Amino acid sequence: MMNKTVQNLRVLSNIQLNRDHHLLELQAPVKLEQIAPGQFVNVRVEKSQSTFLRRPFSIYGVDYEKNTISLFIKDVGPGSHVLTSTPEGEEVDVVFPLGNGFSYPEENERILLVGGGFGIAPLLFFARELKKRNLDVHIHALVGARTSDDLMELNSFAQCGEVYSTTEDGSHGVKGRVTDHPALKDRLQKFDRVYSCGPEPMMEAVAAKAAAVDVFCEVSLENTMACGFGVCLCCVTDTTSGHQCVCTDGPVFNIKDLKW
Amino acid sequence: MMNKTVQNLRVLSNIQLNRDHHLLELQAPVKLEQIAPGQFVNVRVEKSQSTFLRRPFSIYGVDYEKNTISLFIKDVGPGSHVLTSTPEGEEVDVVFPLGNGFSYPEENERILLVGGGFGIAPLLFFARELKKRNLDVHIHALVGARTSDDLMELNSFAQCGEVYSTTEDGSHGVKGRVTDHPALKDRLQKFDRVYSCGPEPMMEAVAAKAAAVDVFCEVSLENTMACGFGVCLCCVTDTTSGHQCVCTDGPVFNIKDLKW
Amino acid sequence: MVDLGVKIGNLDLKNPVMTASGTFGYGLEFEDFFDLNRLGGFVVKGTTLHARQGNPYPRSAETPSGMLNAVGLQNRGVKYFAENIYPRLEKFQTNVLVNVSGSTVEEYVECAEVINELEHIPGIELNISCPNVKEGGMTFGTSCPSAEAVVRAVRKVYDKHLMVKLSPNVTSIEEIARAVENVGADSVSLINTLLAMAIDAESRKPLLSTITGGLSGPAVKPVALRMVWQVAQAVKIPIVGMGGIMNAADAVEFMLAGASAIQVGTAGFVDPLAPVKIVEGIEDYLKRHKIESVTDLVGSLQL
Amino acid sequence: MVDLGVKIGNLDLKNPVMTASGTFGYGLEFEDFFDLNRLGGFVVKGTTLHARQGNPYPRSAETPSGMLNAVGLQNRGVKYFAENIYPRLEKFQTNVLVNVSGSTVEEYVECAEVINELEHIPGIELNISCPNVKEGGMTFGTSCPSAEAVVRAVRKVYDKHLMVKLSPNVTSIEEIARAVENVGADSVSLINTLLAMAIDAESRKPLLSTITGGLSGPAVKPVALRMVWQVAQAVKIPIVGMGGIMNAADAVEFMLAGASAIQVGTAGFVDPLAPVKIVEGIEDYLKRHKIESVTDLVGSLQL
Ligand SMILES: Cc1cc2nc3c(=O)[nH]c(=O)nc-3n(C[C@H](O)[C@H](O)[C@H](O)COP(=O)(O)OP(=O)(O)OC[C@H]3O[C@@H](n4cnc5c(N)ncnc54)[C@H](O)[C@@H]3O)c2cc1C
Ligand SMILES: Cc1cc2nc3c(=O)[nH]c(=O)nc-3n(C[C@H](O)[C@H](O)[C@H](O)COP(=O)(O)OP(=O)(O)OC[C@H]3O[C@@H](n4cnc5c(N)ncnc54)[C@H](O)[C@@H]3O)c2cc1C
Ligand SMILES: Cc1cc2nc3c(=O)[nH]c(=O)nc-3n(C[C@H](O)[C@H](O)[C@H](O)COP(=O)(O)O)c2cc1C
Ligand SMILES: Cc1cc2nc3c(=O)[nH]c(=O)nc-3n(C[C@H](O)[C@H](O)[C@H](O)COP(=O)(O)O)c2cc1C
Ligand code: FES
Ligand code: FES
Repeated sequence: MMNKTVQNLRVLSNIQLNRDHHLLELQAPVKLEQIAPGQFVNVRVEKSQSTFLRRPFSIYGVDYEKNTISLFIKDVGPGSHVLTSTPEGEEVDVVFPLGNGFSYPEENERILLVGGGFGIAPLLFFARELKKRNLDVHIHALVGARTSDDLMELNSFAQCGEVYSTTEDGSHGVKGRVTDHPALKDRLQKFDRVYSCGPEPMMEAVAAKAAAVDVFCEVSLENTMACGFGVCLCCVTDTTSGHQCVCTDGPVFNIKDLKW
Repeated sequence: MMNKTVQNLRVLSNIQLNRDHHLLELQAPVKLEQIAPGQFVNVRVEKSQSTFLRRPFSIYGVDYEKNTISLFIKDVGPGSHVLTSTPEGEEVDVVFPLGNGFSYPEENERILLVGGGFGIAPLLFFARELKKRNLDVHIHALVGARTSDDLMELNSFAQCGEVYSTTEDGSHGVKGRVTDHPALKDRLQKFDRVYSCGPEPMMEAVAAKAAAVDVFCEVSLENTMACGFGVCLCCVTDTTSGHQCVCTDGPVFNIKDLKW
Repeated sequence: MVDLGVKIGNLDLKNPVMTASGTFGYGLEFEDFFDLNRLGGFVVKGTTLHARQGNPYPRSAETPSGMLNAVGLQNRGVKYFAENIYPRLEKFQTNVLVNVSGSTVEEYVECAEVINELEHIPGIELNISCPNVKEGGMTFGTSCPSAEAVVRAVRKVYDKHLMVKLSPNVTSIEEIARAVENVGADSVSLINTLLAMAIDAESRKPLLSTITGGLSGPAVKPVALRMVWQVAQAVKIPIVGMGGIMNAADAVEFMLAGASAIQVGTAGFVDPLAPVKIVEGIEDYLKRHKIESVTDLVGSLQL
Repeated sequence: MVDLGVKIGNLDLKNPVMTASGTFGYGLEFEDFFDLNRLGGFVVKGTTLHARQGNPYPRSAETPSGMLNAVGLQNRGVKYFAENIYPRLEKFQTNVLVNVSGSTVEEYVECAEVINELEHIPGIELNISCPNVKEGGMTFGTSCPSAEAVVRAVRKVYDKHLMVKLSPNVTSIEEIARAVENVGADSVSLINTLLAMAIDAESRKPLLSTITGGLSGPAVKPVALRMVWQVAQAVKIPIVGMGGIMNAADAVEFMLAGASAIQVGTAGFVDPLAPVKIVEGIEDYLKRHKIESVTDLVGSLQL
């Protein structure tokens, strides 16, 4: 695993995916070592008067040959806005890699990835890594969104396995929320592991389903962070062993350890 | 005279003059009314975490036909750096016009403009206005700098009248400071008015010379400002009638009123 | 339509947005920018019995998300104000308050007496919290007995609205607030500036002629909010909140914490239109949240 | 060559840069970023006699040029520290101080007694200024008698360097500083966080689970500098300054105001390399200004 480092990464490309999502590919000046899906970066945003602290983003992909890291960023406020507006060639100051990744499944296991919003970022990285390593794992991905316009990266998931979707307005896939999809509602026992990342209510609903049928389940949390590497104790979540830091003990947690 | 206003001005052009000086031409969305040489603007710099207050800059020129205002900016710190790096097309938030201009000479008078650094900005604006108005005034400009590389706009001044220069290393014009130039040292009585803008020690030296031979002299001060329009009382200078605001009572002062 | 009107004791404000003393001159300087009648009120600059030259230059310094000032109450004295400035303020259809300071209790009292006679001035803001003058000023506002003494004395001679402006440079601002409430303050306004300092590392000199000065701007907002919240738990009289308010969201936060009205100070330097934008922004906020009256915001923080 | 060494009482620091308690974990988390031995010292997180869970999430909020925290001294207690963490800190060739808190004088004393036995811990920083715990904490640091009581009691049982960390939430920090100096403090460190608050206007809720919390970062620097300056006029023991130090210029400012050493806190979140960059920056500054020893900076503000 790669040690934590602070580096200026150069924006190689900045692609707008839809109204408010951008994909940034960042060139690292140092050799990237192994980074686990689920790990994240913490980015400094100097060109805004309201971004004193860094902004955390999941790692969306690593290209060890090009030596690049990709981020999948939704423009929700000043920090993400400056980042999604960064032109190619400019540098961004990044602390990475932070936190722990998802646990790998065993051979032949069937796994279900349940994502919503920018929560698909670490899940897609995970799916691609599993695929790349040629592990004999059966990957199913369930992506939920409000409308079909908000669904992203279905094709990318499709390259790694089966894809399902739900939309609240029924414009694509099953109408409703992810928990209304048969994969979660009826067939969950058929999976060995469920991994989820997205809005907290979604993850809680997925966790409840998994707990009900006693299926292994990991979720990736997004608590507000001040440092991102375990020194401030601001990002805690309540676990069966007390307050734990989302940044260093997580962001990936087994739901057995959470007090949900 | 134009009323004070807050406007977003669009950068029409941003020309680098030398290592650290830029010329910005800004397009106003409102019709520009009469602006006096010596008046200034106050610019907001949002893309920096260390520029809470606005930054004041002399108006370097106004094109009433194109409806543009020009600024002559030296990159000395975060605010001026962001401004000199602003690409064409971007907008800057500007409060203008502020303060009072230089007093106009009478017909046939001989005037001497003494400038250093970015202090030449309001003086050149003044010279051009006098020229444009076809007033029968004899304009002489004396520009001082450290080296010939730091001398700027001599040609522009030359289009308005006589130009002299001094450099500390003697690489151009008279070797020494402006006060070593014969125009100031020996021939000052030949002028009806002296106007000066530049580093404060330079202006004080010019003022001392002018006072010695009792020649009319106006200087343009650059005290630190918080508001720029007379409400905070932070920018005061000591005058014969007490503390006066550089932003509203100045920035142009007759040296008779200053306690230099 | 939403109702923006608020009452601060016997003061009727068409909206909760005022501007802060020392940051708004006599208001007239802002007339190019907007119609002052759009404000709930404004507080003119710190006024004293006798004229004061204030402190030497430099009087200001920029700091992270804020600024220091050490103006030191430069003003031409209350008589000059009454004779030369006041006539130009009579035309305004909004609440014009005068901020009053002094070095002794007697000076406060005499100054208040003069202002009591000015028909179109519905109230004074008693500044017992200015960190930028050598005698009096802040020292009145940092202990209960001295705060009580000056408020009690002014209350005796001043009939109209008496707002008392509190210093944040204290261990317990609630205690001072309770003390001035007990001796007749109609409202409290807070916070004045935090006593602070800036140094230029290169020249090794202080950036202010007075070494220390008052910190204002967004940097102090979290401290100001906390103090408004604490004072709201401690007193029954209305609170006017300020300290770093830059936009309508900031203003709403102060009201949620317990302020009935707010004042905009330093923001006006950064954006002269800030005060009116805040009036408009509060109106938008109320519409968006389907709140009928701005008074419903006051102290309505959800715990 | 310039000399970066400073002495804080009987503590020898290779340079004046330490890191601040609660912002540096146990140091170990920073080892990926730089060699901790490059620091003059570091202060490990707030330690109490018994384990504490700290406050519920959310515990932090971003504010203009700063942040609020309400961690509430989460730690596993001094015994756990002595047995499990301390052995991993022994290897460091720099001053490792433990920040000690308590709810009662007895807790402070017992905690200090345990640390007194740890050979490689040359001192404690007595935190009488934490705004984030219900009992004790800051209340000890906001009045002279209680500050004296805890310092006097700890002094009796603690032989090594006793640094007392002062609260900025007081009317007169000089008085508290003098009080703790009189009862045996070897040095004072300041400032701890300013009690503050943040609200989300949209949800109408406080941003911290505890409603109020502690403000740190560049926003507080002007207040911290002022307090260091005031305390420097009031006491003879060395001062360790902190509050918003982001770079070497900030550090130099604190030393000019009277601090013999400084601590870097929140800056480490924004730039984990800040502490070492500050060491390097101070060295550059001294060379540029042709100052031989960093101690020549202390209190050398030019008035
Ligand atoms: C481990 C982790 C991984 C993340 N991965 C991604 C990702 O891959 N792509 C992506 O677009 N976003 C991701 N986020 C969320 C991202 O950090 C926030 O959207 C961003 O910080 C918002 O900053 P801003 O300045 O744009 O908006 P702000 O104005 O700061 O906030 C806008 C909204 O975002 C929320 N927010 C602010 N800071 C955080 C924070 N630190 N954590 C969670 N929510 C916050 C605020 O409550 C507010 O509702 C992740 C967060 C965490 C903790
Ligand atoms: C009336 C007036 C007219 C001016 N005209 C011009 C001009 O035409 N062209 C130009 O390049 N500059 C001009 N200046 C100076 C310009 O305002 C400063 O260079 C600028 O504010 C520096 O900002 P900064 O963020 O780049 O640097 P900072 O880091 O803020 O400061 C860098 C240096 O500039 C000094 N400085 C900062 N703010 C001010 C201020 N408000 N006034 C004076 N000095 C300051 C600082 O003391 C420091 O030495 C003028 C200033 C005034 C008051
Ligand atoms: C330049 C300046 C001058 C001030 N003068 C006064 C004054 O005369 N009387 C007063 O009570 N407060 C004065 N204040 C304090 C403000 O009224 C206000 O309390 C403080 O600035 C906090 O609000 P803000 O952060 O919105 O500016 C002054 C503030 C500034 C910045
Ligand atoms: C997240 C966080 C936790 C803190 N915990 C402690 C603590 O346990 N003990 C203590 O004395 N100070 C604590 N502090 C205060 C800092 O040590 C320091 O005094 C303060 O943050 C000001 O310095 P800064 O602005 O450089 O951060 C904490 C500060 C932060 C931001
Ligand atoms: S964000 Fe600081 S410990 Fe997790
Ligand atoms: S800068 Fe505010 S009065 Fe001149």
